[in-house]
Amino acid sequence: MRRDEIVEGDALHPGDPVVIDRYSTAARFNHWMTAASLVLLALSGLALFHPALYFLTGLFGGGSNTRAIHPWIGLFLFLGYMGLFFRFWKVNLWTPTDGTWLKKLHVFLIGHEEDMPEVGRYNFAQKAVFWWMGILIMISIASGLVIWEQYFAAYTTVDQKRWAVLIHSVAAIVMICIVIVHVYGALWARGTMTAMIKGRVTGGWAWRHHRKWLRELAADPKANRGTATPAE
Amino acid sequence: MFPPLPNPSTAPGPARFGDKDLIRRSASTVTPPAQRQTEVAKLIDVSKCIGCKACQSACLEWNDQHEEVGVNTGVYDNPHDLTPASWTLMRFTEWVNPETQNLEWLIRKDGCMHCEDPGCLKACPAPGAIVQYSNGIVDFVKENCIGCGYCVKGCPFNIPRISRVDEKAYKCSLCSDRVAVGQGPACAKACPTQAIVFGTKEEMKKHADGRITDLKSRGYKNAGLYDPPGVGGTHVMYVLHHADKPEIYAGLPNNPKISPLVELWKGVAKYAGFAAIGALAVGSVLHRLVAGRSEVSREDETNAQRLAREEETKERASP
Amino acid sequence: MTNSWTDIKNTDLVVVMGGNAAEAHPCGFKWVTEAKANRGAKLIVVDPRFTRTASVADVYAPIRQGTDIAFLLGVINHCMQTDKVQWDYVRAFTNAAYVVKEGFAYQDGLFTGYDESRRDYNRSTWDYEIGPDGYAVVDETLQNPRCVWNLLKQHVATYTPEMVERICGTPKDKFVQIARMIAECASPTRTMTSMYALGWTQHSKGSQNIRAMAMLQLILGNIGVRGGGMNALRGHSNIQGLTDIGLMSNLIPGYLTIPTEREPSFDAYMATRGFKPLRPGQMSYWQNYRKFFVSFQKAMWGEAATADNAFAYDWLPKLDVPAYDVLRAFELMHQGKMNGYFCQGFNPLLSFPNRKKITTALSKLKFLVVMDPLQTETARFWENHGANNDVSPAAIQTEVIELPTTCFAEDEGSLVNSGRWLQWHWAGGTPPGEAKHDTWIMAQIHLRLKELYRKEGGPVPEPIVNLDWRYKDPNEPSPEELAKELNGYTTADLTDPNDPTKVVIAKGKQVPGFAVLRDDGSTACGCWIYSGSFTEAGNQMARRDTTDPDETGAYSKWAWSWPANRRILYNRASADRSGKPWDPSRKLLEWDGTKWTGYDVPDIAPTAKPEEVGPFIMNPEGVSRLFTRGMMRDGPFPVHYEPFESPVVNVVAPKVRGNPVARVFRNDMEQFGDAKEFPYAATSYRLTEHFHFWTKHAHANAVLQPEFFVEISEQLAKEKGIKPGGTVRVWSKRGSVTAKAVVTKRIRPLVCDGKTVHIVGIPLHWGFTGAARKGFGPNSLTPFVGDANIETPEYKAFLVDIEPVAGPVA
Amino acid sequence: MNMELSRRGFLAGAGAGVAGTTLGAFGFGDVEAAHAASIRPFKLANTAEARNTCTYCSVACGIILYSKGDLKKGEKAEIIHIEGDADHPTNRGTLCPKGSALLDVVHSKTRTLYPQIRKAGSDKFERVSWEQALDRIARLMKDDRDRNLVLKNADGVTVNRWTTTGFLAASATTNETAWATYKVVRSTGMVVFDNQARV
Repeated sequence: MRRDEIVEGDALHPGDPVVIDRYSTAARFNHWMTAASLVLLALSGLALFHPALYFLTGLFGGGSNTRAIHPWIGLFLFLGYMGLFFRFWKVNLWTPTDGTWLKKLHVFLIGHEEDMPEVGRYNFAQKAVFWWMGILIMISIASGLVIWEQYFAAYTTVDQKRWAVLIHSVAAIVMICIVIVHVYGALWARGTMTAMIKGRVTGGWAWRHHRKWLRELAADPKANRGTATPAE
Repeated sequence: MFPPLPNPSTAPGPARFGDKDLIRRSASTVTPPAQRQTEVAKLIDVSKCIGCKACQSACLEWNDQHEEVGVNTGVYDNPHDLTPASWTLMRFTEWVNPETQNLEWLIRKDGCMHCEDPGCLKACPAPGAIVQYSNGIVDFVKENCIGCGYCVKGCPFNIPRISRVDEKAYKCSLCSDRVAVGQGPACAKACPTQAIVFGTKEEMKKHADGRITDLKSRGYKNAGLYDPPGVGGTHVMYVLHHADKPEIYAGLPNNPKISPLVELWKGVAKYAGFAAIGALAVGSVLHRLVAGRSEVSREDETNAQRLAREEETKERASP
Repeated sequence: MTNSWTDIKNTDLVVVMGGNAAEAHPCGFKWVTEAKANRGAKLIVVDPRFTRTASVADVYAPIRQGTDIAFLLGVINHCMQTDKVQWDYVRAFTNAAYVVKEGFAYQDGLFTGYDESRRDYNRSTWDYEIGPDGYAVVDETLQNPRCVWNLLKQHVATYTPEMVERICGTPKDKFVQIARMIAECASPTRTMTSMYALGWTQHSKGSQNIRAMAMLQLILGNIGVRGGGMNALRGHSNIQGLTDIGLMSNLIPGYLTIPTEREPSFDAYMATRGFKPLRPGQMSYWQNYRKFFVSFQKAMWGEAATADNAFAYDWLPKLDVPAYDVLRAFELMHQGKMNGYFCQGFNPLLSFPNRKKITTALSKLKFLVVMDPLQTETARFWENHGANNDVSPAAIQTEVIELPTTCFAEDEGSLVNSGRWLQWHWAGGTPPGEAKHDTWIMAQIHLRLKELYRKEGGPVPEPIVNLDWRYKDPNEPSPEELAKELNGYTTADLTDPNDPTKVVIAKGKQVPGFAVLRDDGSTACGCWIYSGSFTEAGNQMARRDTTDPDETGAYSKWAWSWPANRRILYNRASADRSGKPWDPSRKLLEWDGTKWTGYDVPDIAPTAKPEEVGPFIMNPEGVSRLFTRGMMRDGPFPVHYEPFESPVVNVVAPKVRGNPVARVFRNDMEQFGDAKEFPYAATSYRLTEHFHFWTKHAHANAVLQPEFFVEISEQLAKEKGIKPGGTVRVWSKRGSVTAKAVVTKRIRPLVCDGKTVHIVGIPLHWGFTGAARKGFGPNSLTPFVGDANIETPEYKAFLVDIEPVAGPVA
Repeated sequence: MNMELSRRGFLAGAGAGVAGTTLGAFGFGDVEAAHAASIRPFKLANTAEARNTCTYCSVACGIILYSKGDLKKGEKAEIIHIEGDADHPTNRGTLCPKGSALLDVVHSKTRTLYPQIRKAGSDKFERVSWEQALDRIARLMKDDRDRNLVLKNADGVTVNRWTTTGFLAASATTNETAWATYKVVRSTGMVVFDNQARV
């Protein structure tokens, strides 16, 4: 019995409508903690990136505090992302379907999802977000340590620091862009937010966006919590 | 000799320049004063310097700095590098002149060059933490400094140092407090041989010409003034006996400029970044308007129910 | 200094040899850089090390320490051979033409009259031929083979450039280049100045080092002129003053001398002083000796010094030996012949040679009193500081009393700089804790002694109880009162010798100058050369007028300089025999037909005719001396002698070790090392970041040069496997020190007489008190031997060995 | 004479012109201008000045002591800064690394503050009063002099020589201190008497 697309805790409850558990409480908590750190990092980072946004340091109790806190939030983000990574890396692996899906991206964008190949728990775009964030967070952490004046000033040359500060800011920008796409996606496809808020989605949502995943859930006795009792 | 400055007056007097004379202020836009003050400059004549460290001593004393007592590491340079307390430092180089085979002991007073185009100020994210006065003095404002160390990356001469005590950046202020009352910097006042002199930038250049002529007459055919154009000129200049190779003076940069990386980071990156973010935001809105929302239909729900039921029965059917 | 710091700007050539002005006197050195910048003057530095002075020099030549005389006589030889001599000056103002007695000779490093057992000379033949007229015989034609000029020519002939290279290790081409540059200054319109310091004095033949240069300067006509002279940079801020006031065993203020046992009476004493002129019409100023002496006695004992008691002549001690200098003092201490010792602002534990001997000597005292503003090592010589002062307190029975004194910032008074300027200063701060002025402390000691002698009696109390102590507050004489005493005042009305009814100066007035001092007790004067410093016109030392007509650098209205506010000594020699300046552009004095006019106070009577009176008025000859007669114990001409510890044998006098009449005590002889055991030539010196052992108490200076180190060449470091910044042990026959190693190109091996000589440089600023890191001083290594004439220890040339050691565990 | 502080100094002389223009350069624009945030107040304002001479070498540079509180007014004065005297002909306001840090030696942590006596064999100093210290010194001196003063030599010549106690004088003390010292020391017949001239 194939269950490539199922994550521990996914469950299907028949009824009208069919209700599916997509994210456990732990998973949701992990996601939102990561999301929060990202937002705080963006705010504090941007505050020191562009004078026009320096006022944002007010949120963190002034420039010095902003400078002091930012790296620590970075570490927090790192932990958060690690959690999500170990939770979801399997279901984010590349499948041939992703290729065909990508080819028909324009169809997806104009909303004709019914004409798209059936996808599993995540479609190509979601996987891209997952992996890119991973890479960028790694880059930001590495370059961030180099410019963490307070503790690591001594270990690198000024020129290395100059590279680091440039790389760090570019990586940050890209991340912010990805986050925007990520959030917009969630808002765009109605019924998605509930997944990260309540943890549940309707069968219809799954049928429309992640049919492959739905099929596996339905076909899986452990996941499919049928109501009818077996006959003698 | 170069006319010495008078003894300072102990009668409290007004400052000769202030905020109204700012031409640059970090992370802020200022409207420069209509009339710029005469530019001042400190001229360091390396060929007259006897490396006595009076400038270091005077700097520590005037600025009430407390440097740690270090160790000897086999050289005369003490401390071994600029520190948050030591804003100036004699750097000693033993150089054998390949042409004459004579040993030359090159001694250079290191410290802030007070660039006309200051990299530290350009890199600084904290409004008003670094300021530049119309007389050319580049000064750090402790109260506004956040200790991020960007100035270190911005400086082409590797001058600013961040204190581990209060996480603030420090460097030579050209004794702005003395200049403000018509005095010269403490180092220039102290320098026993007047290897350091202070005045208007024009006077300093004129004085330098005289020195260079003298040096040429003594066989230093490459004697010259170090006033690097790469940073728009500096308000601390050197007379060098070998101006053709500044790097032999403990690595004085040959044609210094603000690192292209910093330019990129503080320039293109900033604008491109915001452009990208903006574009995406707009894009999303447009997409929403054009493509509308992706809705789950009733049909989808029934399909899901059907699927769930069929599979369930399949399972029951199987033995 | 014969000239002044500010006068150096007038020179054409600066020779820094036996000194390191840029490091030891940076602000005075300014005037060298001024001369370079404004006159295009050149700077020559001759030194074993490439010093910070050398770093701004036009020409630098290395030299092995202790061979300066060979170098200088080599230059004199060059000048004589190439006829680079300012003949008019030499003929008119030196004793070149004087004929020397038959019997005087020089051979194999010794002059006639040497007595090995006494390590001394019988100097009777070292003098002029005296003619029937009672005057010295001269031969203006310089034909007489026994005239000074010809004897000198013959004496220096040995010192060819090749010989100089063999002895000094100075590359021949460098030597010749320098000799030529110097010789140019024989022209009346070119002057050279000599700047030297302890690099010349701290040798067993220190005074002869200086003589050699003085002779050269005379041959070039550079004494008494602007931008010329013999300029001793001197050490401490008032070492000139302390010497002027004669705080030495054998001195009376103003370079008068303490009686010896051979002078039982005042007349006997006077008979050997107050020299008669050796040539007609000369001033021979010491003829006034009696006036100065009597006035001094009056300043000491006031009313109690009268003609009847020979002005208290017997209250002065009489010496049995030439001098009880510091070396003798510590020798006596070491022999257990001393009980008490006072150190007033002095740190002998680090200042005197052979520290082991110093510690032992101090340990044999009953009591030691230290008066100092800082916690000196000497006051703690009994305190164990591990390797830095390895003693056991319990074993040391000396009672030590430490008295806190004020420092410069808290007291008022005058200091004499090397240019002989007496400058007054004022206190600016309140003394810390219970610190007191030295004047208060000395007064307290005196008053207590006086009281004890009044109460208890005792041997010869008179000089103590009669000491003139009539101060407003006997407990603390004020600086003004003391300064006025030094200047001198009248104790009775001074009447015109020609008209006794006419009072020239009333009783109780400050004297205007030493010219009015008398030998009948009607004047009192603490220090005759200071007469004029605090007159009825007020405190001349406090003058602050910076005017300087024609910017000669004289500043004659700034403070006051002895003698008689004269800024350049022997200034009459700045003009030729007829009184015209040698160099009109550098005029100092000029004879206008009736009197001397110019920028300075003439050295001779303002109306003394130029053809008649010689410029060197303190000499009975009226001229300067290329040949010093019997006035120096080790010879009328300088001779190259090796240091007592030398890496090579003396090429010109192989049989002589060191200076044959240098001050050596028997048991110290055995403490000399030889080149087999200690192969490297060491020298000690100061660094610009520090001043002796004081600035290690100043935090900033401790920062600028924190730790004791020694300097060696890259070659020696390679040979010995010494790493830059590594730790080394350096030891001599007398002791051992550990230090950081500074490996440098500025010190290079020299080749002397075919032998490679490595030099080890040892700076002297560290001890075991203060803000800097604990360290050693070179005096743990240096030999206990003194100069033949002035007993200055030989700190600049001795032998050591060196090896790398494991660094201290931090 | 005492403390007139000629501001004239060399500005009156040749320097005036140039120095003038130099001063102008520091922007005598608008004198009402207040201190900028970056410029700290001039720390010598309202201090008392005293002319002094550097205590170290014999170049004898002119210095000015700046203090809080004025000795001349009989106040307690604490020196807060020391700087070269621009009016001084030799140093023209310049100072070497030692002179520039004179303040650190004046306020050195290792200055002596009160009389101390270290008894024979002891391993520490003990604080005593001036009275105790001075009485003790006078006693020790007199006892030694009474015992060891040489009145006459072998040939019966009066020599009044005291060789068992010696005095080493400083070389940074004033002439006036030196003279007081000379008088006191010589009056006792002490001959083991020397100063720093040799080293």
